[in-house]
Amino acid sequence: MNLNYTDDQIAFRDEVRAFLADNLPARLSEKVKSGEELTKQDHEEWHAILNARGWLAGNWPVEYGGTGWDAVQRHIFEDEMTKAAAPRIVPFGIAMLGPVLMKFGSEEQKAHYLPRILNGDDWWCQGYSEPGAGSDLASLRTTAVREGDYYIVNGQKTWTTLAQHADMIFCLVRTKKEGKPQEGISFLLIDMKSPGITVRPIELIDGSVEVNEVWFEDVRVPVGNLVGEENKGWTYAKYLLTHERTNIAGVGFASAGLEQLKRIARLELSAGKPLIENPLFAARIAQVQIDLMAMATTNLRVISAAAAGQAPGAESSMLKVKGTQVRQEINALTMQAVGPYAMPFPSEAVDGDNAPIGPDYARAPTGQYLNNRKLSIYGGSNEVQRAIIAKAILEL
Amino acid sequence: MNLNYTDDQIAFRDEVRAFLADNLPARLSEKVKSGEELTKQDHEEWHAILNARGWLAGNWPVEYGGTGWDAVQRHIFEDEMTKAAAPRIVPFGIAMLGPVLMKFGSEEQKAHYLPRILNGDDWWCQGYSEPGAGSDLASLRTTAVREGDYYIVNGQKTWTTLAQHADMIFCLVRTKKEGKPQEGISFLLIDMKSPGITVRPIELIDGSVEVNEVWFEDVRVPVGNLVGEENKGWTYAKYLLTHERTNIAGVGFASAGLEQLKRIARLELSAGKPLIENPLFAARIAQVQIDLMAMATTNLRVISAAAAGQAPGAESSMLKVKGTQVRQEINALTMQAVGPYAMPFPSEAVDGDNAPIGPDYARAPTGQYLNNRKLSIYGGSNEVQRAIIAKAILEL
Amino acid sequence: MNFDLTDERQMLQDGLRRFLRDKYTPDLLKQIADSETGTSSDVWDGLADMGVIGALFTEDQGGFGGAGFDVALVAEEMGRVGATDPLIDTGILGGGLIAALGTDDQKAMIEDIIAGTRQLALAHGEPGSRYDLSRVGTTVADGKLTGRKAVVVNGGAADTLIVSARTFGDVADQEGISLYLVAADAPGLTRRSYALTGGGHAAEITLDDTPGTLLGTEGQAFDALPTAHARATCAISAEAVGLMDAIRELTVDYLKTRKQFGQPIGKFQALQHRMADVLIEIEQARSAVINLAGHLEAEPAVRDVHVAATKTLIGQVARLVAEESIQMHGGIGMTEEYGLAHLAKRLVMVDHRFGDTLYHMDRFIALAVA
Amino acid sequence: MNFDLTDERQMLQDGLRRFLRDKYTPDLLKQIADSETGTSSDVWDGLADMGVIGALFTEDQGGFGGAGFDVALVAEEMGRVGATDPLIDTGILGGGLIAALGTDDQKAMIEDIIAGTRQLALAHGEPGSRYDLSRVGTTVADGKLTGRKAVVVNGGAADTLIVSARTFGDVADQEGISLYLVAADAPGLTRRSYALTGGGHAAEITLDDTPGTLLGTEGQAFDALPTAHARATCAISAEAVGLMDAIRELTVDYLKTRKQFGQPIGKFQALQHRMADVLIEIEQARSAVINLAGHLEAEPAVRDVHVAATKTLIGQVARLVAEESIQMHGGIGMTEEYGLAHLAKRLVMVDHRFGDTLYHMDRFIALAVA
Repeated sequence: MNLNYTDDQIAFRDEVRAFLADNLPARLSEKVKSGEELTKQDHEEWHAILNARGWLAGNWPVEYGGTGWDAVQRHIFEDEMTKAAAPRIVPFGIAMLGPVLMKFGSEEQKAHYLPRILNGDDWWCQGYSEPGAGSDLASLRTTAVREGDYYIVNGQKTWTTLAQHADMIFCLVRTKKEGKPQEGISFLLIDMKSPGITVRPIELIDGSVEVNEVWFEDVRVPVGNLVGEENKGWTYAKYLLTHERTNIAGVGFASAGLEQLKRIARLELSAGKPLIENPLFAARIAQVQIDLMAMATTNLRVISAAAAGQAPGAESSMLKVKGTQVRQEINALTMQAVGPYAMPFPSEAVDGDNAPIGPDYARAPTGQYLNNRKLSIYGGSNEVQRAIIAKAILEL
Repeated sequence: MNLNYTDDQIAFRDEVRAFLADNLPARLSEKVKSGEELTKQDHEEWHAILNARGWLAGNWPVEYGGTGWDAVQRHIFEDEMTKAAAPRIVPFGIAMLGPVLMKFGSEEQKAHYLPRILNGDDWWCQGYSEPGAGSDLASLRTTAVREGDYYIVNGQKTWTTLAQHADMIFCLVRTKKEGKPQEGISFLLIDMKSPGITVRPIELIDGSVEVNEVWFEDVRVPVGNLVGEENKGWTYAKYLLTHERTNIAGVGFASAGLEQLKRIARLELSAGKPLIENPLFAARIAQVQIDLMAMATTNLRVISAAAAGQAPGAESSMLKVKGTQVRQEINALTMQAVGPYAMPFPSEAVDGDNAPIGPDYARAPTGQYLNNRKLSIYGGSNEVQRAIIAKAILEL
Repeated sequence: MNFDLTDERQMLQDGLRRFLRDKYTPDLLKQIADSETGTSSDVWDGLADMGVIGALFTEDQGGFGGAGFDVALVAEEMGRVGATDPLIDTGILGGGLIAALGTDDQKAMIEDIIAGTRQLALAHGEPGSRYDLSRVGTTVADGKLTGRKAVVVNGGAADTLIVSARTFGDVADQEGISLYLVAADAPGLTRRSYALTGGGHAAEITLDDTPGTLLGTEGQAFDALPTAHARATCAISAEAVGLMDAIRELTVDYLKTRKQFGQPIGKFQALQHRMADVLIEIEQARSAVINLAGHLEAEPAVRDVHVAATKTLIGQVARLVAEESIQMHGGIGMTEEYGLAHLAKRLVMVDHRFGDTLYHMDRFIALAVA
Repeated sequence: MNFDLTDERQMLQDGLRRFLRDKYTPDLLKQIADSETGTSSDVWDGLADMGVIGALFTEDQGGFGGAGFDVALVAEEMGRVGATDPLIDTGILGGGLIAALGTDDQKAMIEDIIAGTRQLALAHGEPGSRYDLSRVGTTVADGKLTGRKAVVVNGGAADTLIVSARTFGDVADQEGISLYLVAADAPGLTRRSYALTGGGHAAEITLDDTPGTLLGTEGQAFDALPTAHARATCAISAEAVGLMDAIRELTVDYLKTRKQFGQPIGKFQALQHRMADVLIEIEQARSAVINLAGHLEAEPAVRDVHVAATKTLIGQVARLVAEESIQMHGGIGMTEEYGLAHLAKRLVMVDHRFGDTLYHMDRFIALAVA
């Protein structure tokens, strides 16, 4: 039992830290700190910098151009990225599709798509959710009917994050209606420029536009774009879901959020004294800090087990729930900390064209609070996670 | 909309207050304040004093020797009783059985039992719960088989409060096995001195002995002791349950508990200052006080509607849940307030023979905390109440 | 003791509820949200015609109500539809302060307010003053005001502003604060109006040697502020209860219709129990508002205990209701298009006016615990 | 970074767990509860034989362990069966203070402690001192002590007491506190031993001109107390996690077997979700103990942040686990006879030793927030 990093791990951390200090553009980290939305170009710029160093694909093996890092190294890298306020790596190509292609894709698919992901040639998005099928993916209704060398795809996806930027989408589609609902699902790669695809942005509660509805009307997809076998898509989707679960606790985000909260609470005055000296507010900060300290160690326990080869199980469900609770509580406290200046509508307050309303640090918290309500909804809602815990760990 | 009592109600309150000041023995109120268990003789003494004034049966009509009070008067009376630290009126005869007999009992039963309840001739207990049938009364297994002029009763009841003092028990028994489980239940009055009855006290987590197991082995009960019709007992039981629900919020108990908590928090020193001046502890007190202020008004809203003739519905379920939350939180804070002196086992700390361990006020809180875990379990657990709310109010 | 509405109030409630139900269509909400001022003159005229603005004033003041229960009734109905009309700003704060402090000439303005032809705003808070009522740094010399006022709700649409300024004393002193009536188009006054997260608009206001007319006694205006804020707190708390009821209805409906794993999600016991807890807390909030409304005319020491208790509880329950309702809706609850978004945001933002849970918990401790 | 046990610790854990599982039958628990001292010499001898007491001391001190992870491991196993043996009092507090401050002669006592032939208790707290470590009113003159000591756990069974007294300074000063070794049968010493809610016994101790032998430097003993308490806090926190695991097992078993409305109550979704939340919090508690154990030898400023964080969280989770488990059991969970009662009470009482959630939250704010 030893809570400290090994010498090698410390050396690696220092290497990452030095790289970020030298190569992360200040313009990008400023945007991240202020909660401003990043443009597609911002993301591409940052991906290219990481790719040049060979560090874009932390969860890919070396043979495919990845880093080959173990779970602890990935944790260290993510931790340093968050501390440096680096933009997060857009997960759809790297973290999600990549592992699926490596395990289930054809040689052609691997040779074609994997380098394009690293090079930024293809921007991917994920077509899972549908209206009426949220946490219940098995009731999926988008269909793909084989006609010669093509699938004809019809249906609708929703909550498709950053689809407005995407070149490609990986989709779950129904290829068989008989049998158990999970059985007739296939995993298809679709060019977003195909005729018959319509993307409609969904404005979210904070005024941001990051998710979309995507309609498919008689979209023709070459059969070569099927991943693995027809009707086996559910298996690949589940495999992907376990990979999506890395860094599910969001310890780095929470730590950065806690620092932001404390910084604001030191600057805001209440009855003439820094808000952080108000005992009741200090206690709320203390509570979330104590929770975070424990959660960070739970996270390391899971990572350490993963590095030793154990598959992440229902423990990640526990991390998901606690992680979202901690982050949402930090968001709520930060919004409370800025007082009346939490009231301006985020898009007006954050918009860079006008002079800021109120202090600089007051621009982001309300939007972050509202936007991060999603944390407990997506990626398997917290209710779904509790059901997993009850079933898999408690065996109830 | 008017939150104030009418002049008549104020006059009534003053009358009750004066009566209690003159007639409540200090010995009894001291026992109540210190959390000491009352003896059977204590209860009988207090019942007799109230009965002499005609105030023992607040929920009975005048024709049966009750007060004929409306819901607001009953509330005022209970409120003053609590403020004066009077022993609570033992509910089994007065609050529970009385209304059932008045509505469903025969003339003989009414003439015989009701005066005996008022005079203290019969001490009643309630035989509802059985092992394996807690909130789920319909799965009751104690049987009563008719043989001539007698029912032969066999089975077991549990959680029978104060059965060790009781002369009589009103019981739900199964008289028919066919049909819906609720349908074969009858309501039977049984003499506790009957051969075949065994009472075994159950020691509770706080060391107190207030509930019992009661066994029936071929107990002969005259058929004249059946209330109403055979197999209709479930109807009478439900009627009784709605009557049990008066004062379900326990506002008076909560108010008295809050006063006790504040008194202790003023006396206990933490880092040399009264505990009540610790901002974090003060905030916990404030929270429960704020909750109680709102709950007291919800309670008055329900009472006021009841006085206007509306039947108490699922609102009483809301009061039950919130009431137990408030009281249990007060108990927890009070236990916390006494610090290390919460540790002595209640029965040792409260026992009057030895000198008290620690300050006088430290004797009761741990026992109260432990004992009042029952509040959210009995009288329909808080889970059952939530189900009622979801069904009856939300219609989910 | 009586929790029924009087006949007059019952009539007002029925009429107002019907009016708002008819008016506040999704289209109107969107139109208001997209407008320059965050208000609708059509609705405002209707409210005035029905006597809703007048219900905020006593008969002495020229109105026909003015008690705590009138304020609560009107605000709760407004909340029920997520209305953003500036009743609190024009009626309770603006009109209330003029009624309390004004000369007879100044009080003539109340007639216009009740008739719906005048919009007011209280420009009191400043950058950094947070919720502290006595923190005023705006200066005044020869009746000319200089300073900055922050998040002045309805400040963009108001034709008349009530501006606080410091005549003497330190920045946090209660003594030395004066109030002035300032025309929105007065020289040296600039305002930047912006949309609020909870709907409606507010403005940042800069005063540079801007002329104003004294309202009340010079340097002695502070005492009127807690009273005006108590009434505004009662109103916004009642509005919050209206919002909670609307959100609860929306959420329960959704639980009944949305299906997952083959049945309505409202059949899932975990959600049922949580929704029951939400309902219990809404009833707590409702009772807290009754407590405050019933003590609004009590002596300040008693009234302020209820102000602190009620606003604390309202803030807590508001967060619970908003967060649980979004969570139970799932993704759809996150979209701006769906009706929940506006209601939930407006409800959450209640905690950022007239003192939040932290501010009022501290006040409650000072007033009622120690 | 490594969360696996070393081979030695794994062996200790396996052996200890087996020993305790075999020993701690319901009969033994009842026998201990009914005993005069709240201990079992049989178990104690067994623990000594297995080297469990020695695992609390470093090799320098004559033991074979002594690190935070050793303390936590042993205590967690004790908690798992609800054991009440005074390892904390005799080993960590008594033995630890002698090891830290004692002369060579005094340190010889440690051998007896490890061998299980000596029982100690720390008589430090006084009526009214609550959790404040520096509040000592007991006086000393010519090596004779006079005063009262409160809730001295194991004070009735101990043959040697470590008693704090004030040599100089004000009642709350850190400077001026001395420690003395006092024989339990010393003249002028009276003790009243009583059973504790969480099992085991404590004593109220009165000293009237009672002779003692100085332990450490006169007036300078304070600094040793936070270290001893940090170690004791680590132990009682780990014990709490053991208790939580045992309670969780009992509750999950109950949920699987107890039927209501025709199915096991563990099938009810509301209970499933609540139990999942309980589990999540227990894992938080486990991680908090790892944090503290891993920093127990760190510099005091770092160590004390973890002491405060861990004890706060443990107190909170303890209450949740105890209350939820009793609630899910229903009536049976309220009975003294059923195994849950002892475990739940012992768990709740953890908050009343070495500072409660309030005390440690205040400490954490001072050390790590501001």
